[in-house]
Amino acid sequence: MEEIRSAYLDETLDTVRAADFLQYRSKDLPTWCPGCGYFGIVDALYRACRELDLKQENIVTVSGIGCSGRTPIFINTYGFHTLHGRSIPVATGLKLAREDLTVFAVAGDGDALGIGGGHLPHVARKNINITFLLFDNSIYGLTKGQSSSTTPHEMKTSSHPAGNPDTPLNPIRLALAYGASFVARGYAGDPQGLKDIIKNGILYQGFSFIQILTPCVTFDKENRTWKNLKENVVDLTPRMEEKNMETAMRLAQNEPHGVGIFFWDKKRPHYQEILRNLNKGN
Amino acid sequence: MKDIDIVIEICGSAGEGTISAGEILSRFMSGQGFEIMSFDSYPAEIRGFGKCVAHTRISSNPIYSPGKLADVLISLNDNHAISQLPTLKESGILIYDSQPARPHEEDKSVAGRTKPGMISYGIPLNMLAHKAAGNARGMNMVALGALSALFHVDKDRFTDSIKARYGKKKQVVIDANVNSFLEGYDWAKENIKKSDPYSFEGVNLPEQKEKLIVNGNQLVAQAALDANLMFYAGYPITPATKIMEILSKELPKHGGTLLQTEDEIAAIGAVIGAGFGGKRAMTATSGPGFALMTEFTGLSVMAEVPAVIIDSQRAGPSTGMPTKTEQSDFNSAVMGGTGDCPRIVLAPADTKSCYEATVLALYFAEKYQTLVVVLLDFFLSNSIKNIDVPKKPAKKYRIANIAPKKEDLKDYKRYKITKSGISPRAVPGTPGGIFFSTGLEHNEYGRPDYSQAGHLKMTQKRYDKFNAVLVEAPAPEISAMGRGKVDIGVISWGSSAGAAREAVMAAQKEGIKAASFSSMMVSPFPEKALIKFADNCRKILIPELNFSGQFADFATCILKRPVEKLNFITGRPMASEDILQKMREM
Amino acid sequence: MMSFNDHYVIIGNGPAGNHAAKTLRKKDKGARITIISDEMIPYYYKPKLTGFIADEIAQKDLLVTSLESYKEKDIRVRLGQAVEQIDPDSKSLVLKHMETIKYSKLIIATGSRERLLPFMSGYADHLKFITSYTDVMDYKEKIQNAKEFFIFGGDLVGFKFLKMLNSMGKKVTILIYPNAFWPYNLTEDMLDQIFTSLSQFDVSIIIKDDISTIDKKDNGSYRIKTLKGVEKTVDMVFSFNGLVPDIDFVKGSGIDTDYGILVNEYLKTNIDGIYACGSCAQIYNPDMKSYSASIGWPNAVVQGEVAAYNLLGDHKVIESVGRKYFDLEGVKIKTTWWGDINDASQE
Amino acid sequence: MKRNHLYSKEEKLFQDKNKIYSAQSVKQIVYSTDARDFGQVATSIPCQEACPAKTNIPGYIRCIHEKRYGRAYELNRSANILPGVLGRICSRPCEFVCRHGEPDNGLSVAICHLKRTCADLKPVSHRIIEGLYAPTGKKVAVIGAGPAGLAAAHDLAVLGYRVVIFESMENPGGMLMYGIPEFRLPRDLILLEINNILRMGIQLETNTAVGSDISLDQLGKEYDAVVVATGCVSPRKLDIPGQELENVHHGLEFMKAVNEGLTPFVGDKVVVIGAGFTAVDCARSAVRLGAADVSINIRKTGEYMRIDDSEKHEAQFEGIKTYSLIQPSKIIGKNNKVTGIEFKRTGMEKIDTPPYRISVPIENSEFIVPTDSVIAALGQTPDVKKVSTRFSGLDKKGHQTGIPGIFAAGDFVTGSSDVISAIAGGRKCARVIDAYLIGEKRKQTVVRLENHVTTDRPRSHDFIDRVGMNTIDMKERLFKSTNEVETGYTDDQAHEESKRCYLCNLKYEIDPLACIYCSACIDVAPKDCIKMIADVPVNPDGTYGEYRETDDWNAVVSIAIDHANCIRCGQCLSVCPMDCISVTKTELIEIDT
Repeated sequence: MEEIRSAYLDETLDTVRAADFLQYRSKDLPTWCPGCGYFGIVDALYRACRELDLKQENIVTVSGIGCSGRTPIFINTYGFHTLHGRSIPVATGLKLAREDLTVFAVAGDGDALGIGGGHLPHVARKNINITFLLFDNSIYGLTKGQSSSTTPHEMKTSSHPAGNPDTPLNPIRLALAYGASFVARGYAGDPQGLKDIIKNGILYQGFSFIQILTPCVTFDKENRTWKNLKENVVDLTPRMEEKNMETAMRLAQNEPHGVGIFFWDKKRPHYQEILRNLNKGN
Repeated sequence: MKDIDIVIEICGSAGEGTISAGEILSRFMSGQGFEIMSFDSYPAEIRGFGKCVAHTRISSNPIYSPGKLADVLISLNDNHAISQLPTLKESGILIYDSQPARPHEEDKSVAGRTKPGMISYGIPLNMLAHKAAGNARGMNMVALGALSALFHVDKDRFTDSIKARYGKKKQVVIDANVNSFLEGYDWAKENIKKSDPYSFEGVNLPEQKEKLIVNGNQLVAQAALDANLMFYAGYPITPATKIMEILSKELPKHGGTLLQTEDEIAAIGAVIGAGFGGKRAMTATSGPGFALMTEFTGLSVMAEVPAVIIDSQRAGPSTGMPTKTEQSDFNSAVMGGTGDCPRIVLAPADTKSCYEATVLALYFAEKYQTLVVVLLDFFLSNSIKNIDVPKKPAKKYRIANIAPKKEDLKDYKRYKITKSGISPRAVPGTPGGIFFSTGLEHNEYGRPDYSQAGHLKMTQKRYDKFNAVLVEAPAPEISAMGRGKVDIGVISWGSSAGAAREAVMAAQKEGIKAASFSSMMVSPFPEKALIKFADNCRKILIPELNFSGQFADFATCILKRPVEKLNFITGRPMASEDILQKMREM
Repeated sequence: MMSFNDHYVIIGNGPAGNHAAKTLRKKDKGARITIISDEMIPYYYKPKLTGFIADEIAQKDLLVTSLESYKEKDIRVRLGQAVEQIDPDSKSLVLKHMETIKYSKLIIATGSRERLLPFMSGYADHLKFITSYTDVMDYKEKIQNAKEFFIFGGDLVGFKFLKMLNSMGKKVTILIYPNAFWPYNLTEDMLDQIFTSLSQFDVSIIIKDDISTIDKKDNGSYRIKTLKGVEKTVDMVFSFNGLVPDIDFVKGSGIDTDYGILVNEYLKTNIDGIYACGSCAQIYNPDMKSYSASIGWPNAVVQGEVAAYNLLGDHKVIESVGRKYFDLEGVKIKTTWWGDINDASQE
Repeated sequence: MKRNHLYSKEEKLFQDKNKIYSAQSVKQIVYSTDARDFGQVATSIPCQEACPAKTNIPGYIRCIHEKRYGRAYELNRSANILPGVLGRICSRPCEFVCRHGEPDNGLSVAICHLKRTCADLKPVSHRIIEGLYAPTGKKVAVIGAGPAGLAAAHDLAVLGYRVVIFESMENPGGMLMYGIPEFRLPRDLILLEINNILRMGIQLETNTAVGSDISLDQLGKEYDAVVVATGCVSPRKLDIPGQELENVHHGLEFMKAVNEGLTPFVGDKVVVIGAGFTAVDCARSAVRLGAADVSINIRKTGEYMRIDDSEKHEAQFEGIKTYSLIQPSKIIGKNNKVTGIEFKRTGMEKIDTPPYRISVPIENSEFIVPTDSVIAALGQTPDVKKVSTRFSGLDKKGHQTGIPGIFAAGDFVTGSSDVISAIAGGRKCARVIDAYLIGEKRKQTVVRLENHVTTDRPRSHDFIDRVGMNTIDMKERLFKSTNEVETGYTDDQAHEESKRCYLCNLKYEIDPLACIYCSACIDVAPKDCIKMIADVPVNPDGTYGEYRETDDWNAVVSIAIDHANCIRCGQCLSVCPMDCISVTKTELIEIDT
């Protein structure tokens, strides 16, 4: 008979160690609710850093307020936990002052598209060379379940018990419209796939906008749950071969749960390069 | 027939149902006719390692403060309960989980840390919860069950109130909670040998009145609706969020509109817009949000557009301690912002006066066409009290805009100088009332005017409103002074007033000649009354929940004499015990 | 002698435990000393409990020492905390609430608990005992409210209790159970003596009979039937059939136990660093070449001190303040009466 | 997800053939001989591990739960051929290690009572299944029809041998028949289960003592192999003055007499000496013979008695006293009748070799106890000489006697032990003989792994209290001394008790390759059963050591389920967002090589 073996813990442990990403974790156990999708996100982040072999001390993770704001605490890099919605400007300043650093800006949907929404267009059109991770659980977690900018229309929340009157933003379309030149969507339940996306985002010299679908296991029991995500998330990579705006926009429009890199304008220079080019002349 | 006055604290990790257990307990006790006051403290984290404490004082007599030390501590989580032990009385009772999922290292268990003299009852909370519902979620109910068994609380009535609490939820949820409660009750009856004196049996209670069990936030929302609020804009922030959540449900029913904006800046902007349109509008926030709004507050005063901001204070500065109570926004509320910026500030002293304060705020704002700030704090916002149902405000308070008369409209001066400082105000849509408002200094017509005389005149006009306000402002609460001078006068404001009042009563029992003074009206302040009171006191004591004594300094300027400060920034509400102690020392 | 990293743990907060602790502190100023007791009040006079039930004695008068005196001596008392397990290999204790405590040396002085004879197992649930303050707190109110009592067995404590009930004007029935009597197994004539001595009280006495059934009725009272067909309905049923060492938690730890915890004449168990004293110990007596247990306050006091001295390296042999030996199922018991409080009242 | 993702298990499988398979991916059944799997089974299923016969306990309890009593009986019989008997008198090593009996988990599952239940309640339509091998044409003689002999005979018959059993007594069963009192083990039951064995064409020669009636050498010539399973029959003697007196009985002989329906004299006061089952049986029998004051006297302390609590309790309940730390030094008599016995007191002492704690007499500590009879139940030793004088050095493991073709099993090899060990020994011996005669192994033990998905039981079952055994009261016990005291479970009781089994044969595993470390499982764990681990050491023998736990996020290599603490409640399964927890059913089974 064909020799099939069951999984042996010691061997799987070796496989995990071989991946060698633990060095990118901090010492402190994350305080997110058990089952939170954010665990999947940081898992991908660790692995991406490892596979690109980034030096921890050359990375800075900047965050705002909210559950996502805690991310820097759990990553073994320089971290900056700033004000609500203000992670992008801080990251921008930092990156412009220290081009040699790899800078992550992380924010939740409330942080980035709500209070901080005003910053998004500008960082996008300037094409600041930072990697922006949007932890999108479509709800306010830290203030206990109010509607956020990506909460579906008519979904009942503690701030809209009768149903959310607002139409949710489509972050991908938004980013495309703002002129972001790297626009992707990942899924917290797919650390492998997400890792590849983040890697590309880091490699790209410019503003990379990565929306990450993730559940809030504590305050969203009906919409973006693990169950729903598992059923609906689809990998669009095959349909995204040629990265042009039209396909991107169409997919962004039609595939709310599609993951992959929607748009990637590799030729576009980032802010510092533009400055340099402009200054060449005179 | 006996009295009871007991403080019960439930301590656990956020998400373990600590808070809801406290709520259920106090609702039930109130239903039984007890006076209750409860106060929760919880962390910013939703789950994980945040410490939660549900603190409830239950008494057969009137109470004005939550009480400092606990008679009973229920531990749903040893780590947190250990840090809570110091607030348990020397002879206090500990109820703990005797069969947790994981064993404790030395001195890591709350039971092990109890001081001699304390009584500890071990209940297998975790195990029983699992037994009742297959998971640990019911631990809080198991604990309540055990509590009821130990203190002779009526089992059936309690289960009824649990059912009532979860009435709208699925049957499984109700069953899970009820079963957990019963598991705890029966187990304790079966296995615990009671060795403490507390019992709710045969306590004599005042005759039953219809009671409202509310916290400050709920009352603010209720008052706003009763006082004709038509528009609300806000942004979630602890501890004010609840106000928005309630209004979001209720306001539409009253034909009003609620807008959740992307931030506080937009919120106050929208409020001013609505005010300009002649609708009663308000927003609620806390220190950080209030700071964001500061620029707009100036506009409200300057352009004389009604705006009401509820500022529920929390420990600051900056993000500070979002879930800790403090009275440290006094300065920024009364004086913050740019320029000479007179605004009305009200600070309710207890839960029930949150209602009055809100009604007055909307009334003052509309009538005096200016900014009104109501200073709540985390404690007032969240502490639950059972109060008599407040009576609805009279028409006078619901419709207060002084509209221009016919002759006014002939040559309409939106900012007409008057004795009271109030100019008749036309709302958009009023024929002939068209005017121009601006944040720039302006003349009576509202046109920009940078002349010295103009600025002086208009500034004076804005300050003149104060005199009129003071006339109809609520009078300060002053305890009976008796004949002759008293040794210690305790002057307090906001949520500290209740504790001060209890402290003074206790002091009098001890033979200390003392009296108390507190005023809801903070700006403008009833200075004459204050001075009259102070003249009758040999020493003045001013307790408040901030580090620098913001109000004490403010009062000193009025009194022009030294005062004793008593300041705490423990994040906990003022305790009468501490004030009394200080009075003894004085 | 100073040893700052030593941790002496004493299980039991009675006369033996406290005198052990006191002595240890006298001799060793530096060590950590912890007393663990499953009772919730400090060191108290057990014999006075009956008086406490009758409200002749106030709670504070029960206490032998104040909490302060522990503080002064820098002794940590863990009250209301029961030990569940001893692990001599890792020198640690596991408490009932699942906390682990490390010790460097251990003294077991847990005393005794009610003696439940196997043939009672049928109706054990319905029997009440008076062996601790906790019991008393639990029953006090019930006892004061109850009218009719049934006492089963009857020993010295039992008689104290009976007299107390009698003075409280309760109706009492006692079934004297000779084989279960304690500390003596009664002989015929002793039985008669007791009978007469009891008849001065207003109690109904049953002798030479046995319980057949006890049923709990819905109204909370109990119906008792005896073999000879006597029937009684009472509010509470108490069992006083003597005491046995309270040592269940020691079983399986590797410490030798038989009737009590087996210790040599120096009160040391078979495991170094672990000692036992008081009525939970069964002490080897070189002269008698056999083990004997002991009861009574003064015995406990002496043994507590001796155990402490020996724990610190001494070789004191105990001379118990014995009055009488008697045999209980093959175990010699040395006793001084419970009455002899005065021996200890110089506390 | 609509399309099979790069992280879906199946795909992992195809991606990389030589990668490890997750148990979850094992769709077909897997037979493993890997030491780690054997180790896992050993640590995971303590009851089965503790059983000398390696009975599949969770398996048959599950069958009982499904009310398939017949199947349950077969599962038992495949490991021990006398389920009904063992269900009454087994020494229950399994129950001492049952996970349900661990602190805070309640009481152990009543495994033995349940075993009895399958015998009691199996349907009339139940058929015994024997996987018979083709006849080998070879003959084997078995000496002794006790548990070991019967077990060996049975297995040999199954393996296709012609088997003849020689039994010196009048009835088969050995100790079962003559050592154990009828009130604990009904005779018809023994005979029934023995006949089930004999039915396979096994020839039984009773009243035939090898050594006297027929010689071992002769058997050696006539048969291809011989099994010596004569057990332990020669009583261990008191070796003290006065033992020859009348009314000094030896435990086994005493029981034999009682079991043959005789009434040996015990008198009013009886002193039993010994600390084992036999001692208790003697004492309880003495009570039934009308003794008023019966005492069991032991050298060590109570906790060293080799009996379980229920026995202890029954004895106490029947009024039997226990005196410890004494040893008899002299039996005193008047005109050849016992009048009393002299004891020495003893003390406990430590030695460095097993049993580590021994009792030693204390000099001049003698004292005298008056008594009418003395029963010395000190156990027995094998009587090697009686069978043959040529035995040279027993090889206990290999069951070799030193004489080619002659093997040995049971107490004869191990010395007086318990029935289940004897049966296990007999079966092992049969395998050895088979290999010896055929020249190769025909069977091998492997671990059977099968994907299982569910937990098979709700959490609420963990809180059911152990169902007590029904017994008859004192009057009935004394009314007819052979009345069986324990009356067995009813159908409902059995069903209720069967719910309590944790089903430790189900293995729960987290696949760290798919896990995102979100700790949802740890959050719902009822015990300290799911751990953040840095490493798992592998022992020299290939099994796993204890997990090395860590609280450092950057040291956590995996979140892993601790099989030794897992009570199989399935909470983790229901919350895992990544579906990376698998359930695998693990069984020890015998397959043909």
